[in-house]
Amino acid sequence: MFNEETLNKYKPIDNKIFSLIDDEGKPLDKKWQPSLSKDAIIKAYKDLLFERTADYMAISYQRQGRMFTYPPNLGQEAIHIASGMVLKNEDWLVPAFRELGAWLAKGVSLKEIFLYFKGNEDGSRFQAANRMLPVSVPIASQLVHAAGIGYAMNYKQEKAAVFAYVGDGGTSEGDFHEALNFAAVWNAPVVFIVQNNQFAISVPLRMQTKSINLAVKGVAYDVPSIVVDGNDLFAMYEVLEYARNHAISGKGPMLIEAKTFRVGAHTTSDDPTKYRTKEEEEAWAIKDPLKRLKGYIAHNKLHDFANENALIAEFKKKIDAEFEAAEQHGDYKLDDVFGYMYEELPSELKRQKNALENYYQNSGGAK
Amino acid sequence: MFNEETLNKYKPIDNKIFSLIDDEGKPLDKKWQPSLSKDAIIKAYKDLLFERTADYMAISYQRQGRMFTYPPNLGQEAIHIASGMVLKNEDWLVPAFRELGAWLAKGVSLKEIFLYFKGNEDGSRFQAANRMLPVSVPIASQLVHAAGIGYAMNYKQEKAAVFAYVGDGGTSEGDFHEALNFAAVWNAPVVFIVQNNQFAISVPLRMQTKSINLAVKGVAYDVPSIVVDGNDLFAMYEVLEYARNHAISGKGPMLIEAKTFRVGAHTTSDDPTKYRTKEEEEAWAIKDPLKRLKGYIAHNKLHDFANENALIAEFKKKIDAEFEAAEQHGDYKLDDVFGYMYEELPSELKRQKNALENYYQNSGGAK
Amino acid sequence: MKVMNLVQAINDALDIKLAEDKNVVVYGEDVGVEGGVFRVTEGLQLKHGADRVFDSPLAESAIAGTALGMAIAGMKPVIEMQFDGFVYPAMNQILSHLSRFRNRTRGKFSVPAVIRIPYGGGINALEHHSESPEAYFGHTPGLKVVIPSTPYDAKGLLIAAIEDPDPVIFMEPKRIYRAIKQEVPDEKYSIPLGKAKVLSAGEHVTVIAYGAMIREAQKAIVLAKQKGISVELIDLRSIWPIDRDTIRESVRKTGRVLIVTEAAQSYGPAAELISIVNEEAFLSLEAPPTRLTGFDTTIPLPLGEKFYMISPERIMFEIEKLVRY
Amino acid sequence: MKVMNLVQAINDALDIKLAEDKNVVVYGEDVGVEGGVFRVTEGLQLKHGADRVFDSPLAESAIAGTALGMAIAGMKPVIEMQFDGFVYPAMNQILSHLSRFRNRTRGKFSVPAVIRIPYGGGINALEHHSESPEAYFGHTPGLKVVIPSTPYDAKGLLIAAIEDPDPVIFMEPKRIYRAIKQEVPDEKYSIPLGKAKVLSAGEHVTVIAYGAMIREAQKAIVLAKQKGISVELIDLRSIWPIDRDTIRESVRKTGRVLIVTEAAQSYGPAAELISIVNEEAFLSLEAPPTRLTGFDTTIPLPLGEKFYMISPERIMFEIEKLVRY
Ligand SMILES: Cc1ncc(C[n+]2csc(CCOP(=O)(O)OP(=O)(O)O)c2C)c(N)n1
Ligand SMILES: Cc1ncc(C[n+]2csc(CCOP(=O)(O)OP(=O)(O)O)c2C)c(N)n1
Ligand SMILES: [Mg+2]
Ligand SMILES: [Mg+2]
Repeated sequence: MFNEETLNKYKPIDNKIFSLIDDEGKPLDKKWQPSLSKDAIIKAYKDLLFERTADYMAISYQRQGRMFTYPPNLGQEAIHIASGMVLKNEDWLVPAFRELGAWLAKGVSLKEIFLYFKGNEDGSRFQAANRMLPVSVPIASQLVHAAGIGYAMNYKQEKAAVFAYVGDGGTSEGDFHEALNFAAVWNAPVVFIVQNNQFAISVPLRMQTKSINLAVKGVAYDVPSIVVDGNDLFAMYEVLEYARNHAISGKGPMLIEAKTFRVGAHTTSDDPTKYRTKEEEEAWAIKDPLKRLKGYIAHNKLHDFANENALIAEFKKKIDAEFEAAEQHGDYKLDDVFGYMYEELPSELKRQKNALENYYQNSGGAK
Repeated sequence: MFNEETLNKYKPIDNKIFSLIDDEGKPLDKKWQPSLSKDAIIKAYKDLLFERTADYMAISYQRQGRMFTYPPNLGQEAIHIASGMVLKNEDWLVPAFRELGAWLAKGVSLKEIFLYFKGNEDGSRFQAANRMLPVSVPIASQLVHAAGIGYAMNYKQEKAAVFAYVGDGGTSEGDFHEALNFAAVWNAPVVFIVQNNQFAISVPLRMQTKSINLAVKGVAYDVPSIVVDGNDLFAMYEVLEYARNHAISGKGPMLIEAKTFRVGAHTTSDDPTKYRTKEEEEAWAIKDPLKRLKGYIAHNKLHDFANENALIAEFKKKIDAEFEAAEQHGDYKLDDVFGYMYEELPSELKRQKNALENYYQNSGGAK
Repeated sequence: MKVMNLVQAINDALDIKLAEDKNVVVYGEDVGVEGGVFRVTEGLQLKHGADRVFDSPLAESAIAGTALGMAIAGMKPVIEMQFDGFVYPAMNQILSHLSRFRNRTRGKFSVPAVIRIPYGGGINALEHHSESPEAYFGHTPGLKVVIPSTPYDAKGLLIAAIEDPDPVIFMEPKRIYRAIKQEVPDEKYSIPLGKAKVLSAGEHVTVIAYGAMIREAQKAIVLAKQKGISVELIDLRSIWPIDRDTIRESVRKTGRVLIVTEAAQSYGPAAELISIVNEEAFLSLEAPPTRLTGFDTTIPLPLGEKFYMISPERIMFEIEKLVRY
Repeated sequence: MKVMNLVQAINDALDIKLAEDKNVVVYGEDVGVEGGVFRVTEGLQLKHGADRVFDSPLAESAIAGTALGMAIAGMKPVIEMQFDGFVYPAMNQILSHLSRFRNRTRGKFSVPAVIRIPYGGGINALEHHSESPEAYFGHTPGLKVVIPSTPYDAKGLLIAAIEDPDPVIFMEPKRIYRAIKQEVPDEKYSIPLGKAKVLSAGEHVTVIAYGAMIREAQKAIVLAKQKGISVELIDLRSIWPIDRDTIRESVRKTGRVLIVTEAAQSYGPAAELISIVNEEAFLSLEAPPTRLTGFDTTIPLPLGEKFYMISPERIMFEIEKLVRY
């Protein structure tokens, strides 16, 4: 079990990676036992499979021209599913844009995600997801929000953690620095999770920073930091669970570098063959998080996978239904442009809206 | 002597401070011998005394209402004088705003400094100072300029270093982070010098960051970093000299935390009694850099201080002459507002300038 | 009622809101023990505690961004940018996030934060300490931008800004921080955002200004009166939204309008006001709507301010040109 | 001569300057191996080397700020902001430093850097990928701001921008990156900054636009012609400085003017142009100078663009109103 002692002994500069199972899913330490029940493990497996299926479906909807873009999560799902297992209803989720499984666990619907990538802000309302922020497009800018929320949690004496995500590329932005510093100075209960998927679009990590890993960056703020095997669901779960407790028990922020690989394209508009090699992709394929978790389950005979095709079919039906719901979502209206800018529509916006309505009335239908 | 071995053994996280002489000016290690000649040491002493005298005079000019503000250097002069000893003509100086002695060594005239704090941009022209940037008011923003200059030095294969300064408060800004990262990735020959004078205006260091010191922040970028006794001229000189060689020999940037204390006010508009204690000030008074250097010189009988009053009087005369020159500097002209915005005055600016001239011609003299 | 200057009136507004609403916090560089470099927050930490009035690390992007975080978590942060020129590192947070979070989340999250910025020139300061960046904010959808010119307005507008459910940029004309004194009610009151104020009624020319330029305009009006010119002076107070009604009414009456702002001319605040005048009162115009503004130059260091800053005489000169047109 | 689209013409300009001047470097996010997310820098790294065309870490403030450092050290950096919305983290460097270094140092240092920014909406993109921030730069003294609308102009203006001794913001209308093809000379040529271009002569109304709105305006002109309205179309090309001469001449002739810009209305680019029209041609005006602009709202996600983006029909509607006034 990952505990305070593990953390205290850990020095990011040594560049060790916290991992519990090997590439086949076998425990690295034979004595290790997961702190998760059998049911929880099976559920995690299914959730991971669901995220992956949703991703494939999303990519294909996008290819059909039914969404304008989509950023695949492929290969990074263990981080998301483990996050979802740890996140409580009262916790905050401050996303970057590539954590689908965690969002779903928080109560976001796939319909909303699809709606967003169809180009409708209604997809960021997250009706059933408590304390879930919208996707943050400007890289790393969301991290300072997390620090502010953390201050509020302390101030209001709420025992709730803030889970904030960023990519490896995002660690270069000034806001990464400012957020970690503020969170540390304020002792804010923020768990910063860097998904180090080796690339920022086409830019490989070695061109992003010279540091030995990304966790060492926490040293600059006296924030306890660790490199975790992001493709190992058990490792991610244990560290995140520990970090949440650390945060809510008044010990302040933690920084977790989840080492992983972006198996797919950056977004559906990107072509990774331009900037990375087959060998690189193959080396990481061996570490696929789904395969490793499946391996663990198989070795321990927790589940048989006989019905997997049926399960995937069921997932697909569900995902299709969500996509269908997104397609059936009401029309985008003029009010959707103007209506949410302020609590009350200011006179100036009324004027501008009226001018457009006046045009519509007099233009004989032309847009 | 500070050398590669010293640096390799040094770990910022251990929070050791590199110091060569004690508070009385006695070598901490009896075997240590300065790498500076006797003449160089005496010159350093006189330069330090000159900087201090200039500072006192500047404060008093300001009190007389003859400059609109002034940021004293008192207590931090060893850092500046040591910098000046190391800086070569081909090196770049990228100032923050509190490094007077280094600027003078680079060829800036006191007249220019006074002119600047009288409110004339001519004071930033630095006529005789090669590769010296103007004061940077937006905190930490100058550090990215240094990284860019460093890239240019590599690109042009010039063997020249960039000395870039920032305060302890400045390490919280995003630009600090981005600059160190870029410099490291580009292997740029930049020596980053943090003058940690314990305060950012009224904000003490412990409210600025939780890190054990500021040098550890270099770990985030794999930039060799060290805490140096900023009130020990010898320590500063050895480390800066080493860092310059490190930079120009293709080893990239270094980060030097010079630990010191701002003895005076933040600027002449500030009153430090509001936010710090007499005890704190007294504890640091013992470490005064001038006193310590004088101690070293006295112990080693390199110089007798019999003529010090005469020396100071001579300094004052010189400083007064510079101030006089600043007062005699030509009038601020309308062209000084418009003439330097672009290489060629654009038509739009001509128009605006003409309008004002037209007003002057028709207003009967009123401004 | 006490006689207060702007600094005291703003301090009073903060004090009242801190006392009344536990969700209000005040932070920024040197606002705690020091009470702010202009002493605007003086005494507030002592009175309300260091978890409610405090110094932050020196990083404007984080100051603005954490305010968003606090605000969506139910607090009401009032943050200070130490000087106008130091808000620029926070532009991404303000332009991309504070102004947009409500719209982005379809009203699920709102950002009731206030960003206080002492602004403007004429105070003998270093570069970056004399800027007038209001047009950048006025051009940014999702913000409200407010600039008081008197202690009375400052208190009432700041209280309204703090109570507003959306982000407000509250710009304080530092040049007149201590120059204007006025009786200010002890109790809480608020002045609606978005409403201009006619400071003096007149017949021949409308002058529109705000912030520290109001005082200069008032001096110009005295000069004008001496020449028999009657000037209507509008204090805009709200930079966005703009009170078109007050402008329309005045310009339809006078037919002549002069806009006076310190900010750089091109794409500056005066241009927007001239456009509004065209939209609202074109047929009444008897002379071209005119702007007297800062130049398209960096604001010069103190010795150059005599050229840059707008004097009552220059305002008067433009008023006369308009009347003679 | 080759037929080129905007992307190719810009690539060609960069290629020529890289080949000609060793001090030119091109960097930014993904501009190296990837050739830029819009493929504008495609092939340049391979041809000119990875020390001249390269990827930087993901940090816009440093991208802009290091460009200043290189520029004052004798280089000519041409940097790319990946999208319009990502220039905001660099605002402090651009507003406080790049635009001011020459003035601050009384001409000792100059900053001959170019900041390329693909900008504008109508491309079905995420938030922050469709912004029109040109007014922020136009309002910032010390910058020049250029926006081409054709491949020919793009090449000539970019070459002029790179050769200009002062910092230039070069904004590329990404919506028409590949939409417009044109013969472009192979050799080097440059087009002076600060000069507008009359794209079509007309009698009844002047339309002023730039960037992607030119194409929409041209479609509107066809509609207008069908109704017997003759429109003079001015492509501004230079957002600062503005070519007052061309505007004056046209509006004095037509007496009616419509400004079409995508950017938000309040304190937006159109307001400056309306002010200039007032200053230059007040007595010729037969109708209020009119603006057709983006709304004071966040640019909506793709499904909302049908409301936000300006169609030829809407331009035509305003032209007719002006003529009928
Ligand atoms: C401030 C900013 N600059 C640039 C971009 C364009 N952009 C989108 S994603 C991306 C790379 C992000 O890389 P990383 O942080 O590693 O996250 P990943 O995509 O790998 O999950 C870039 C440059 C942006 N969204 N925001
Ligand atoms: C971006 C920015 N924010 C705020 C300020 C106002 N300011 C001037 S000096 C200063 C404190 C600087 O502290 P530090 O970096 O420690 O340098 P020191 O003054 O101690 O030398 C502040 C906040 C500024 N100049 N720039
Ligand atoms: Mg990545
Ligand atoms: Mg300091």
